[in-house]
This record gives sequence, structure tokens and C-alpha cells, in this order.
Amino acid sequence: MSLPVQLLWLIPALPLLAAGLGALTPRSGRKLASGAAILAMAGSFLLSCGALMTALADPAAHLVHNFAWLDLGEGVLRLGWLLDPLTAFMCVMVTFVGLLIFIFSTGYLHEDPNFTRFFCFLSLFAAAMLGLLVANSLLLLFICWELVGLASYLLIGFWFHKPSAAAAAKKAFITTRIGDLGLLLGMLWLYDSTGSLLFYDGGQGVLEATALGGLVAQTTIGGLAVSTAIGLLIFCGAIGKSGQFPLHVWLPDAMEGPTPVSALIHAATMVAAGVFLIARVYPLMAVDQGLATTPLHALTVVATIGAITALMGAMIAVAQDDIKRVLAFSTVSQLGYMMLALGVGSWVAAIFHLLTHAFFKALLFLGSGSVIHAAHHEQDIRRLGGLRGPMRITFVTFALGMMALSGVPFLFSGFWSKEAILHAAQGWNVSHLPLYAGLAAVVLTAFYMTRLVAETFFGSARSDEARHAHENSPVMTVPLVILAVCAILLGFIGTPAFPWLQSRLMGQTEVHGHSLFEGGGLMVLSIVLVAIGIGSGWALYGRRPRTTTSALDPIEKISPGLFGALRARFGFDELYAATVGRLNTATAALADGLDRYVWDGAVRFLAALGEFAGFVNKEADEDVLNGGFDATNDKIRGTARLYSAAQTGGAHGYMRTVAIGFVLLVLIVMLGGGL
Amino acid sequence: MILTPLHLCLILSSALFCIGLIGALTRSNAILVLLGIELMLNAANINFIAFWRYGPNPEAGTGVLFVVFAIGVAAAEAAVGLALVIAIYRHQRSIRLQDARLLKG
Amino acid sequence: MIGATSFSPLLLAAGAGADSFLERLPLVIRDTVAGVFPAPLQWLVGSTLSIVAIVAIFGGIFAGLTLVERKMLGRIQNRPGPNRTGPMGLLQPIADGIKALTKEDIVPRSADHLLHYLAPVALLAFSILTFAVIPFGRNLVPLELDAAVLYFFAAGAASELAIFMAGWASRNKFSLLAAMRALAQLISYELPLLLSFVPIIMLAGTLSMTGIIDAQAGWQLGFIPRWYIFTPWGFAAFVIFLIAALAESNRSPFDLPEAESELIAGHLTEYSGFKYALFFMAEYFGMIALSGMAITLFLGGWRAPLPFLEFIPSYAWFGAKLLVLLLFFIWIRGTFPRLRIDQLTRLAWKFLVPLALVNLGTAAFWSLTSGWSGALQLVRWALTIAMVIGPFVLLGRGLSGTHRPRTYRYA
Amino acid sequence: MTIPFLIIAFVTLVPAAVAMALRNLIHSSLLLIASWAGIAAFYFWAGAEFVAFAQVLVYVGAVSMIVLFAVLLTRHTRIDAGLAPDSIGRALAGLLAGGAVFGVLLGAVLSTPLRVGAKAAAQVPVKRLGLELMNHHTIALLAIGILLTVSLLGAVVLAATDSKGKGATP
Amino acid sequence: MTALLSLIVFTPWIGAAVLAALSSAKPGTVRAIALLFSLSTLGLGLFAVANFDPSRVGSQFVERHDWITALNVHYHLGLDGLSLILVLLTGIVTPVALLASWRVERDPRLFAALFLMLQGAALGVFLALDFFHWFVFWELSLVPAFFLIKLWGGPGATRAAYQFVIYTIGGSAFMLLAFAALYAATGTMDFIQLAQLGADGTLAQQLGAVGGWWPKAVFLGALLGLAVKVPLWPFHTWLPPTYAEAPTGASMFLTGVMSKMGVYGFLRILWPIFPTQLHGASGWLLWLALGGVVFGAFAAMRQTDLKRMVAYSSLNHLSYCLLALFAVSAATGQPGTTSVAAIAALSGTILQMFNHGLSAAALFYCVGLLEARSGGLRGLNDFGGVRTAAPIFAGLCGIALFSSLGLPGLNGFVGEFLIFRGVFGLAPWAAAVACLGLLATALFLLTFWQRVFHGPTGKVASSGFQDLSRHEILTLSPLIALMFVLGVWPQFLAGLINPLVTSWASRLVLP
Repeated sequence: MSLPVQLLWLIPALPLLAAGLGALTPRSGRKLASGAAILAMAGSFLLSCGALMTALADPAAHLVHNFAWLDLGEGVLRLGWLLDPLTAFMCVMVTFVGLLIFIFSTGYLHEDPNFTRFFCFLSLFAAAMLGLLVANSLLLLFICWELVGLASYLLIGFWFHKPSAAAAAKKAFITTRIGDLGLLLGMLWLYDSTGSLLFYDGGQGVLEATALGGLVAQTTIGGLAVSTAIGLLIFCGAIGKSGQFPLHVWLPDAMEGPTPVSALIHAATMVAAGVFLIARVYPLMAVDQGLATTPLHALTVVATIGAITALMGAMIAVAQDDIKRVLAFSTVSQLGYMMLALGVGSWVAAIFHLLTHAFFKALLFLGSGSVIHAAHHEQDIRRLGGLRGPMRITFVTFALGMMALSGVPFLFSGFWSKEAILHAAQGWNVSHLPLYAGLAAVVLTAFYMTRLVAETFFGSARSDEARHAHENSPVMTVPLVILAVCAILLGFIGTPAFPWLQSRLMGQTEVHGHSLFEGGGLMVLSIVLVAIGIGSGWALYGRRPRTTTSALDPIEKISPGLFGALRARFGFDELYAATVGRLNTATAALADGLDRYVWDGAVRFLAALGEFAGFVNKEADEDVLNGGFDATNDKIRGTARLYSAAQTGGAHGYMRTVAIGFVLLVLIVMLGGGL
Repeated sequence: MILTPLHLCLILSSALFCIGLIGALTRSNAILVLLGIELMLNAANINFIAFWRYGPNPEAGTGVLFVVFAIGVAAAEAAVGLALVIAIYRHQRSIRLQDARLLKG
Repeated sequence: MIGATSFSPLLLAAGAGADSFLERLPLVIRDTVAGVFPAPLQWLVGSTLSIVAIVAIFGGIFAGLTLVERKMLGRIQNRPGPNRTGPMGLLQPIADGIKALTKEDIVPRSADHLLHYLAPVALLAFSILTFAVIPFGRNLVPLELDAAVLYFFAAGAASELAIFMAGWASRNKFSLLAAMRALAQLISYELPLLLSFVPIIMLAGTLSMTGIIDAQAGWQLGFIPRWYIFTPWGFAAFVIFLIAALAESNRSPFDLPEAESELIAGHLTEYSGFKYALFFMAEYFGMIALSGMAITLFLGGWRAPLPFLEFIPSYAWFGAKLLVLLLFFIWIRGTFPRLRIDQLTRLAWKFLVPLALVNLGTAAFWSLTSGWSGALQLVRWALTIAMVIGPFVLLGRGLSGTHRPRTYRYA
Repeated sequence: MTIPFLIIAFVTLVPAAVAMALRNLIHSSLLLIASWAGIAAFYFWAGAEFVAFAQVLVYVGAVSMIVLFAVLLTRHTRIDAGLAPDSIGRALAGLLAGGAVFGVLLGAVLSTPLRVGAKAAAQVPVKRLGLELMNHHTIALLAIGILLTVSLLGAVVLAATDSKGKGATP
Repeated sequence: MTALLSLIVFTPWIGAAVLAALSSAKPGTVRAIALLFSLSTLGLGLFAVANFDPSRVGSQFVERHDWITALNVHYHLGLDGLSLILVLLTGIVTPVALLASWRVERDPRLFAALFLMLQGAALGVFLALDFFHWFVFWELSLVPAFFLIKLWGGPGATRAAYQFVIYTIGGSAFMLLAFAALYAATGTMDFIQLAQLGADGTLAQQLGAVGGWWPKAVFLGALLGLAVKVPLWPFHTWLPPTYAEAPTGASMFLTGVMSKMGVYGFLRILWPIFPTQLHGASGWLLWLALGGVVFGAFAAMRQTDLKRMVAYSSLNHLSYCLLALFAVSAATGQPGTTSVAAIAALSGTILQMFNHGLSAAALFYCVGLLEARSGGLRGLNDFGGVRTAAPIFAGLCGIALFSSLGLPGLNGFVGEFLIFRGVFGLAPWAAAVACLGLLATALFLLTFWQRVFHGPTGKVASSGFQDLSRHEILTLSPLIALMFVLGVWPQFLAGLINPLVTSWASRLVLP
């Protein structure tokens, strides 16, 4: 089955249809809404597989279908679909993970009164996300980009009666919108410079040689090449959406949404959209690499931000107690990894990690969801514990996901993708700092994941909720199992010896692998680091499990200051509240004050002047005219009385007069010879 | 003098007109007066048709159109006139025309 | 003079080769008989023949119909109906006729004798006059007039006079009151009746019956005839026409003028014997004529309903449609309760007339959008149906909203 | 040719004249209706089919009804029967005036030599009339429509019973 | 056909006259009649669309008759793409506003008649091509608006109504003077002739002959009249109280249609007649427009009265239109100015006018519903959790909000994107600053939604808060549906104005 590119729109259209159906379904139509959403997703999955077949038939080609959307006379805004291996792989991943999460959600939200609405929003999200993937136009991508933001907003705020959820939703939307404004400006600039927003357009697209050559040839403020400036502005959008430093603050709060949402949007797909965006416009980002004069290369910034984020996220994750927050910061950290990979020039490694991460992080989130559901919405790992026994399937799959994330060697997909990134970072000739940050994050990742598993599943149950937990229904466990299998197997499409995925993404039809042990030193090092991380984690949390809810964390015992800073997430939220928030309030107060006092005051002053003038005028005025015409009227009345005597009031008389008058007239005319 | 069909028609219409006129002039019943006037209108219509039929350009159909309009107007006139009669009757309990001389100057 | 204008009885169009023998049979018979007479008299003989044929055939139908009506009403009311006279009561009409002829003709002493006598005659004459323009078959139009529809209603309008004469001449206050009431009803319902088919004249672009039937020739989608009833506005007009026709022919549920329980049978109180039978006959003729009109205007006249049924002669189709409509009338009589006089007039003025006026606009829309094709065709249908149903619902709501018990001002 | 015309003229004039002389209003109305029908016959004879039917529809069908209703609604008990005091003088005056008009008209008609077009009667199809009405005479048609509407409303208002109940009902 | 435009303008007035005559009609009848007459604009507008030839640049369906020959005044109506779009907007917003006012109990006949008068006047402004009756319509629109606000408004309505009328009349008095001067100098008040004179520089010469500062003074007079009407920051202080105190239906019309009269004036009068002067002033005006964009949004953030908040959002949205126009004017004659950017900016302006009309009307209606449901409350903090009680209301209001903040896929985005695209090409720094406004808009609109609809169920929401009735859904649905349609298929409107805007771009050369 292969899919012509003209029909690519069907992939997002199916979930969109399901979303529309869901919006119109009344609350009681639960089966209808969820069934339609799942069917649509399955359909999209099949179509995506078809698209993948098409793309793999000629991996180097960028199949496009463009059409005019808005004709402005001289400038025509064109949109289009694009099919290449990047799009196809992403589509398959999104639809597959999405399908599993949809199925999981039918169990997770079984008791929610707004069940139909949830599937409407989920389908809307899926539609927007898939639209974003198939877009061949930065504008279409931006439209879908904003729509996934909307869907994310709606889903985070799904339990809108919780003030924290409503606030988190708003925060997520606003924070990502800050980044989006950068993207918007970048897009405007790009459009203004090249006259097109299509990625590929038979040589006319912005990612093709002509346009790129033009962009890199001009310079702008500070000697930056225009392409660099545009690239950085676009990267702003990615920073916001992918929760990169310094706009990462919304992502942990976004965990207020239902857990399947966290799994789908804030782990597997939407947050990866930033990575996808940079990978998509990679030619634009990379075009300034050869330019010596520019003070800054776009990719350097990407790599730096990525490295900072990876390290910072991993550090904060160590000290979080909410099971979902740990995973959220882990996501931030892993996204940093991907950015790092993009920055150091290996976008295929980034996509490889994106794909594997999507599966195992979705697995972890769904696992945590399973735990939360079983434990009656208890999310605090200090109050959980001992779930290994009652929730065997969840435990096993969660442990597999944890090992994949930690990078336990050889068997797990996370290992291979992470190796690819570290390998690329080692090969970056600008700096080795990203490599060191990445290596540090490896240790931390292994450490905090071990902590998480140990606290949640080992030891003894520390609360009533945990004690009464039991395994969930198959509708929730089966997706876990499937995802776990994928988390293991997916690594084998991109091992160094058989880098099938990388080759296809690079547009090659053949696989060029090399020996596993080429550059083996780094691999050994990272294996050792993983072992250290897991070992120390087990030493601190696994051997002597926490016994009471209020017991201090082992690290807190060692260094309360560091642990406090980490738990407070380095105080970013407070910092922003103190600076940006205040500035915002002050500007608003200024704007309002200007209105109330300055402008309105001026108006009032003018009005007072006017009133005074009116007062003077009134005093000067007095009565002018009086008089009548009665005498004249009397005369007219007298004349009229004369005529009225002729009116007898008898109709016969009048008629007779007319008849006689007629006769007389005729006689006069006939006899008088015409007067 | 030759009596053409047109002459005949015109005589017919004159006769009808005068019958209507005499009726209107002599009868005291307002309804009959109105009917007399209707007859006069009809006589005029007969003239239109006659002149159309024997006129120089019967294809144009102007006479016919004129009559159509005249019939419409006559119908309106009859309706309003008789309504007036009823109103007068209700007011004065009489429809003798000479009783209705409110407008005497 | 008259002959020169348009009087050519039973217009001869025998040249149409497609016509089968059966189709031409009535013409052949007439021409054969007329051919016996010398040429100058032939038109006279031909006309007389058609008049005789019409009177005979429709007289027969009238006779049959009285029987059928009584039988059907009987069945509806769970009783056998007439079954004593002849086999299955088939001879009942003849018995009725003999009875009417032999009954004493009573005229009130103070009655206006001349008018009392003239009234039933005039009524019947006017009823029969309307038959002159109805196309009974492909070539069976007794009088081909350019303004045939107008003629039909001009002749029909005259029947009101006869009713007035009957009521007034009887010198009976009930008769007179009932006659006035009947007139009010007839005048009220003449409006929707006329308005209902104005769209058809508009669309067909002619007042000629033949022209209207020609305008309904052809098939939609190959098998649905292009009759006006198969358009949304046409259907609405047909329903209005049918209701108004029921009222015009004094049929139940609008039979107040002559119902026994209302003003002791109204203007018929003082009639008996054969005069009464004439009234009776005239009303049935009126009903038949209006049915024929409905068939011509809405049901494609003598046209066959399906393409492969065209071999059946046209007059047979006309007869079949006529029968269906007449049975429908009888069915309605057996089903609906009678309206009150205020409900009756309200229905006409507040419901049927506005509806018919709106329908005029709907038909105009239909005519203006005749160029729409493809998907627009669906839009056209949807809009037209909405324009039919919307006013119907709104007006209907208004009508039932004002339906309170009658207040008796002078009781 | 002229025989039908003479018959028509007879049917038109005689009922009209009798109607104008009769005491019984109902009878004279019915006779007038006959006269109107005669006029319709004249139209038909002259070839104006459409007008003929319109005449029947409007006069025989509609105006007659109004007249009859008006007569019945204004009928009252025997007061009308006697001659009004001034009516003989008025009748004479009316007859004289009418006769004078007739004389003048007849004189005018007879003394005018009229040339009759040699053409046969022209058929004006209804469709042509309709097109004429809708094209050249649209304004007139609209005016007639407005006039009829207004007169309908006016008639209703004039003839309606006073709502306050001060007028007795007939 | 030849009198189509007159028919468009005067049918609402005929409706007002009919209503005035029906002294004893029932409220239901009155409302139905008013709705029918107000819908006539939409019907006739669509008829005009069907017969409109978008490829022709000039006015179509022109009616030009001598009127006051002594003054060289003509009765001159014409319709081009810009007018057409505004006529359509009027045709959509007015019926919806009347539907929204369905529950007005106090003298619905007068209310409806005033509303129809207002509609006719606004249509006259959009179609008149001679200053004489253009100005008559312009001022006539104030009278019904005044009474609508004063008689049916909230507690502070009287003051707001006076402020609104006097402020606006004050502005237009200067404009009248300016045109008197123009007439004295040129002898014509026909917009097309004046634009011709303005384009080739004759106008400036003729005015300059009177006195060196005359062209500028005349320009400033006209500018002042229009700036108050739009309003241009900082001439906007009448706007928040007026919109806040007016009855819901009137607010919808004021923001949906009347605010467009000002922008229309800028596009139809100021720019074509005074291209040089506008170019000279556009540096300053650009800052003022930016002030409207940024300060409008930030001031909205500060408001606790929901109607005032939406009013400020109107200021913000309309400032985008002016921003685009001023950017085009500022770039006029500059080297390297591309007409593509100017076309995008101007197309965006027109689309934004239409889109703002839809979304602002919908927002005012939503706030009005909140007010009606809660018995007069409309504070930001008076609600909470309304979404639990009224999910449909929350959903539709949310769509309107997101349309207003420019979410792609809804109509607001298209106009704003085009404006930004154009402004970026003409004055990049202005686009960058204006982004702040976008952000602040999102912030306060989401705050609106969060405080009112989200959170725990508040006192208002828990005490029997009804979800939308069928009538209310019907009122909102045309607006919502159009938001979606125009968001996905803006070409429908853009196609009507393309050649017009393209021809405008030729004005990029100064005389």
C-alpha cells in the first residue's frame, strides 16, 4: 500500500473528522466519540504506513503537493503537503503511539463526565500534530503548531474546575506563545526575504539552494547572516514548544492534565515538535556553518541550549517527589539531548532518539498513569511504594521503560539512540562541553530513574491508597505491553552496525554501517556511567527503602541546600514572577493610568472650557420674534364663505350640473364652430 | 351616411351611457346611483373595445389593455363605493342620496 | 364571427401519427356521424354531439358517484350502504331519479317564482359550462380557448349568483342567511383557489389548458413525470387547491351551506323534487369540474404517469385520475368533522391566502433558479422545500394559536 | 354579422333600462348583471376574449356579489316604498338632462364619418397582453395593484362594525 | 439594479419608518419586522456580490445624480471591494445584534427603529462618495447611537452617551472645517475627484496657494475627526465607558460596524486625498498606532470590568489596521519598498476589519449574556466555573476568544498575519514591537476565560446558571460559523478586494 502525496491530507483529516464528531456528540455518546477517535487514529496509522512505503521507495525525494491558499493579487500564499522519510517516520510514530494512548484513555477516563469532550480534544490534537508533520509550508506548520498549542491548552485544563489545572493551562499557552512570537517573526522575515514559505517547491522552496544562498549572503544587525537570525528566531519557537531552557517552566506544570495527555502530548509528540521543526528546517539552520565571518552560528546556540537543558532537567528530576514531575523533567532533559544532537550536526540521531524516546517515555507515562489510576490519584512517590506485588504487569513494563531511558546497554532502544547522540557530540569540533554535559546527564538519568522505580515499586506501601492498589484492566495494560515491546525492539533499526533508520532519513537507499566497536571507548564509558548511576541510586533508595512518608530523602540528609535548590527547580518560576510578571503588571498599570488620568484629564479640561463658553453664550441671548397674521386670515375666511354657498350637498345636483355642462360644451363646440 | 359597425357600437355605448346617466340622476337609492355609474363606465369600455377593434392598429392591443385597467379601477370603485353606502346607512339608517348632505356649504 | 375566433369543437389534430386507434376513436366516431350531414351543418352537428356526449357521460358518472359515495360512506361507518335496489344496490341511482321526478314540486307562496325556478337551472347551466374547456384527452378539448383557465373560473364564479338567487327567492330567512353564509364561504375560498394556481400559469406562461398540459410533458430522471405536483411549490399549491376546491364545491368538511344541522339545509330548504335534484347534480358537476381542473393543472392532465404506460389512451388516464380524486373527496367526507363558520373563514384568510401568496414567491424563486444544476440543484430543492415548510409551520402555529373557543357576542 | 350584434345590444340595453326603472332592488341588480353579461358577450363578439372573461369574472362574479350584499345589508322596512317628495321633479330633470346628453352623443356619432379598418379582427393572444402589461405598462399595473389593495383595506375599514359597539349591527 | 445602492442604504430607514408607523404592534411583530429589514442588507449585499465584478477597480453600481447644483453637490453612491466587505459586515452584525437584543423589554419598537436608523446611516457612510451626504450619514449615525446608549444603557450610560457624542462631534467638527477649506480651494466635494487631485499634487498646490500651512492644517482637521472615531490612541478615552455602558446589542453594533467607519474614512478619505501629508506625519502616527496596539492590550489586562476589557481589546485590534496603513504610508517613496508587502498589509487591514467585527460582536454578546444571567454582574472576579454549568456557552465564547487572539484556523489569524507580514516588510521594528501586543492580548483573553469559566464553581455559576437557549445559540452561530469559514477560506473576501488593493499599491509613489 502506498499513498500518493496528494492524498497526504487524509492523515490529519481523519482525526479532525473525529474531533468534529466528538464536539457535536452529547455527553452520553461516549462509545461514539471514543470509537470514532480510535477508528480515525487507526485509519491514520494505516495511511501513515502507506506513506512510509511511498517515502522509502525513494528516500532522497521530497514529494510535494502545493496549492494556492490566499491569492493577494501579487503575492500568493501557498500551502502544501510534503512527504519524505522524516515526515513518514514521524507520522507512523505519532499515529501508533497515539492509537495506543487513545485505547489506554478509554480505561483511564472511564468515570469522567466529560469523556466525549476528552476524545474530541485528543483527536483535535492528533489532527493538528499530523498536520504539522505533513506540512510543506512554514505557514501551514505554524498554523498546526498553534493548534497543537490550543489542544494542549484544552487538555491541560481538562479538569478546569481545579484552579491549578486552569492556571497551568494558561501558563503553558502563554509561555509557548512567547516562543511562537519568535517563530512568527522568523517566518515573516523569511517570507519577506524569499517571497515564499514553502519548504520544497521544485527549486523555489526556502530550503532549497537558491533561497538559502540568498539568505546567507545578506547580513543584518551585528553582522549576523540573515539565515542565522531567521534560524534563531525559529529556534525560539522550538524552545517554547519543546520546553527548553529558559522557557521550560510550563512543562512540569502541564502535568496537571490527565496522564494520557501527559504521555501523548507532553512526552511523546507535541514537545518533540520543536525538535522536528529544527530537523525540518535543518538546511536553513546549517547553511551558515561554512560562513567564517558571522559572529555566531545558529547551531551553536542550539547545541548550547540543548546541553544546558539536558543537564538542568536531569538535575531537577533528581529531587522531585511527584511521579509525573520526575518524568516531566526527565522529558525536558531528554529533549535537551535531542536539541544537543541537532546542534552538533546530527539531526538523524536526534530524530532516532525522538522516536525511541517517544515509545519509552509514553510507556513510562502510561505506567505512571496506571499506578495513579490504581492508587486513586495518589502521585507522590513518598506515599506510594510496594506496588511491585499487586501490579506486576505495570511494574515489569515500567522497569523496562526505565531501563530504556537510563540506557541499559545493548538490549534497549534508549541505549542505541543515546549512543548515537554522544557519538555525534564527541565528533563536534567546536566544543566538547555538550559531550560532558550529556555524559553527566547519563549518570543523573540512570540515578533518578532508579530512585523513581525504587520508591514506587519496592519497599512497603506507605499509604492506604497504595495498599489498596491492584492491577488495572487489560484495556490499560495491553498498550503498556505493546509499548514495552517497542521500547526494546525499536533500538535495532538504528544500531551503529545497521543504521537503517539513519540511512533512510539521510536519503540513502543502502545501509552503511560500521563495526560496533569503532569508537568503542565512548560506549564503554557511557556503560560505566549508567552502571554508576543505577548502582548509586539502588544504594541510596533500593537497599534501604523509605519506611515512612515523612522520612527525609537520602540526598537531603547529605546536602539540604543542594536538594532544596533542586526541589525548588532552581527558582525559575519565582524569578520569572519577580521580573517578567512585575514588568507586565507595571506596564498594564501604566497603560491604564495614562488612560484614566492623562488622556481623560485632558479631555475633561477641554470639556470644562466648553461649558464655560456655553454659559457665557446663554447669558447673552434673549427673545426676538412675536406677532401674528390674524387680520389677513379673517379676510380670507370671508371670501371662502361666498364660495361655499354653491355647495348644496346633494349629489344629484352636482351630477346634473356636470351633464348639462357637458351638453352645453358640446353644443358650443359644434354650433360655434370651435370657438 | 353609411352606418358602419363602428357606428353601431358607438350608438350602443351612447345608449348604455345615457341609461346609466338617467338612472344615476333620477334614482334616490345610492346603490342604484352607483350602479348607474358602473354602467357609464362600462359604456366607456365598450368604446375602447370598439375603437380598438375597428381602429387602424388592432394588433397593438392598447384598447384591450385600457379596458383591463378600467375594469380593475371599476372594481375598486364599486367596492369602495358600496362600502361607503353601507357606512352611510349605518350612520343615517337611510341610503337615500338626498339624505346625505352633510357637506352642504 | 364567433366561429372565426376560436370555436372549433373538438380540435382536430388527427395528423399526429403516433396516436393509436383507441386514442383517435372518439374523434373518428364524431367525424363519421358528422360526415353524414351536409358540410355547412357539420360544425353544428359536431358540437352538438360533443355536448351530448359530455352531458351523457358526466350524467352517468354523477349517477354512479351518488351510489359509490353512499356505499363508501357506509363502509367507512361500518354499515352496508344501499343494497336493496337491484343487485348490490346498483339500481339505486335510477330509483332516486324516479323518486325525484315524481315528487311534488313545492314553491312557497311568497317566493319569487321566477327566480326560484331559475336558480337550479342557472346553477346547473353554469356547472356544465365549465366542462367546455377541460381537456379530457389528447385531442378531446371541447373548446380550445387561449384564456381557458380564466373562462373556467369566470363560469364558476357565476354559480354564486345562482345560490344567491335560490336563497333570496325562497323568502325564508334561514335560506337567505344560509345563502349569504355560503356566498361568504365561496368568495373567501375563491381567493386561495385562484392564487394557488397562479404560480402554474406563471411557470407555464400560458392560460391555455393545452399549453399547461404541454408544459408538464417529459420526464425527470427518466421516469418521474414533470407534473407540477412533483415540485415542492406545486405540491403546496395542490394541497391549497384541493382544500379550496372542497370548500368551493361545498363538500365536507366545508359543507356548512347545505348541511342539515346548519340552518336547516340552508338555501335548499324550500326546494324539493326535481329542482332539488338539479341542485344536487350541479354540485356534483362542480366537484367533477374542479377535479378535472386539478388534474389539468397539477397532475399532468391526461398524461400517463410512467413512460411505459403511455400506450393506454389518454382519456382513460384522465378518467382514472378523476376517479382517484373523486374517491379522495368521498374519503375526506367520511373522515373529517365539519368546521365551524369562524374557523372556516379564518382558515381561508389567515392561512390559505398567505400561504398561497408565499407560494407565489417560492415558485418565482424556483423559476429564477431553473438554471442551477449539479449540486446547486440540491440547494434549489432544499431552499424551495424550506420555503414551503417554513411558512406552513409558522402560519399553522399562528392559526392554532388563535384557536380558542368561540365567543358568542349576541347569544 | 350584425344580427349577433343586435341581439347583444338588445340583451345589454333592455335589462339595463329595466333595471334602472324597477322598484325591487334585487331584481334590478340581477338584471344589471344580465346587462353586464351582455357587455361581456359584446367583448367576445369583438374578439377581445380576455376582456370578456375578465368582465364576467369581475362583474358577474365579484361586483354583483358586493352589490347584492350591499342591498341586503341596507334593506329596511318599507320606508323606501313611497316616492320621495321631490323625486318627480328630479326624475323629470334627470330624464331631460340624460336625454340631452344622449341627443348630443347620438348627433356627434352620426354626424361623424368613421372609416373602418379593412382588416379582419386581430387576435391578441393573452401572452402578448401579459408581456405588454409587464413591460410597457408595469407602472400602471403596479398602480392598479396598489389601488386595489388600498380599496380592499378601505372597504374593510369603512364597512367594518364600530368596535365600540355604538353602532347597531344590521 | 440601477438603484441597488440606494436600496441598500434606505431599506433600513424604510423599516424604521414602518416601525414608527406601527404604533400598536406587538413586541414580537416589531422584532420580526426589524430583523427582516436589517436582513435586507445582507440579502442585497449578497446580490451585489453576485453581480460584482472583482476585476474592476473603480466603484460599481454607481449612482450619480445632480443634487444641489449651486454647491456642486452630487448624490453619488458607489461600491468597491472595501465598501462591499463593510456592507456585508453590516448585514451580518446588525441582524445578529438585533437577535441579541431580542429580550429588550423596554419599548422594543423604539429600540428597533433606532437600530435600523443606525444601520442605514452606517451603510450610507460606507457607500457615499460625496463628502456632503457622507458627512450627513456620518453625523446621523450618532443620533440613534446616543439614544440607544442613553435609554437602554447601564447605570453610567447618560454620562457615557454624552461623552461619546460630544467627543465624536468635536472631532468631526474639525473634519467639517477641513472639508470646507477643501471645497473653498477646489470647488468639489467628490471623493473621487479629490483623490485625483490629491494623487497628482494639485490639491496641495491649491491649498498651498492660500497659505503655506494650509495643507497641513486641513489634513490635521480631517485626521482628528477620523482618529476620534476609530479611535486612534490616545483619542480613545470615550471608547471604554461607551462600550461598557451601552446595551449589549448596541455595543455589538458600535464595535462591529461603527468603529469600522473610522478606519474606512482613513482608507477612503485621508490616505487618497492627503498622501503627502500622511506620509509626512506617518512617523508619529506609527508610534501612536503602536501605542494603541501595546497600551490597548496592556490596559485591557488591567481591567476588571469584562466589557471594558473587551472594549480595550477592540482598541488593540483596530490599531493593527491603522498600524498597517501608517506603515504603508511611511514606506511610500522609500527605496526598496515592495508593493507585495503593501498589498499584504492593506489586504490584512480590510480582512482585520471584517474579522474584528465578527469576533468583537461575539465577545460583547457573550459578556452581555453573562451580565444578563448574573443580574448585572460583569466583573472579572464575579464568576468562576461557569463552564461546568454552561458547557456550550463556554465553548462558543471560547471560540470567539480564540478568534480574537488570532488563533490560526479561525478568522482572526488571517488578518493579523497579513498585517504583520506587510508591516514587517515595510517597518520591521514596528512589527517586532507589535508582537508585544499579541502576547498581551493572549494573556488577558485567557485570563478572561480562566477566571470566568474555569476554576471551582462560583456563586453565579452554582445558582441555576442556564446554558445557552436555542435562540442564543442561533444568535451566536452565524458569527461562529463565519469565524471558521473565513479562517479556512479567506479567499472569499480576499478575492473581492484583490484588484482594489493592488491598485492602491500604486499609490506608493508620492506625487
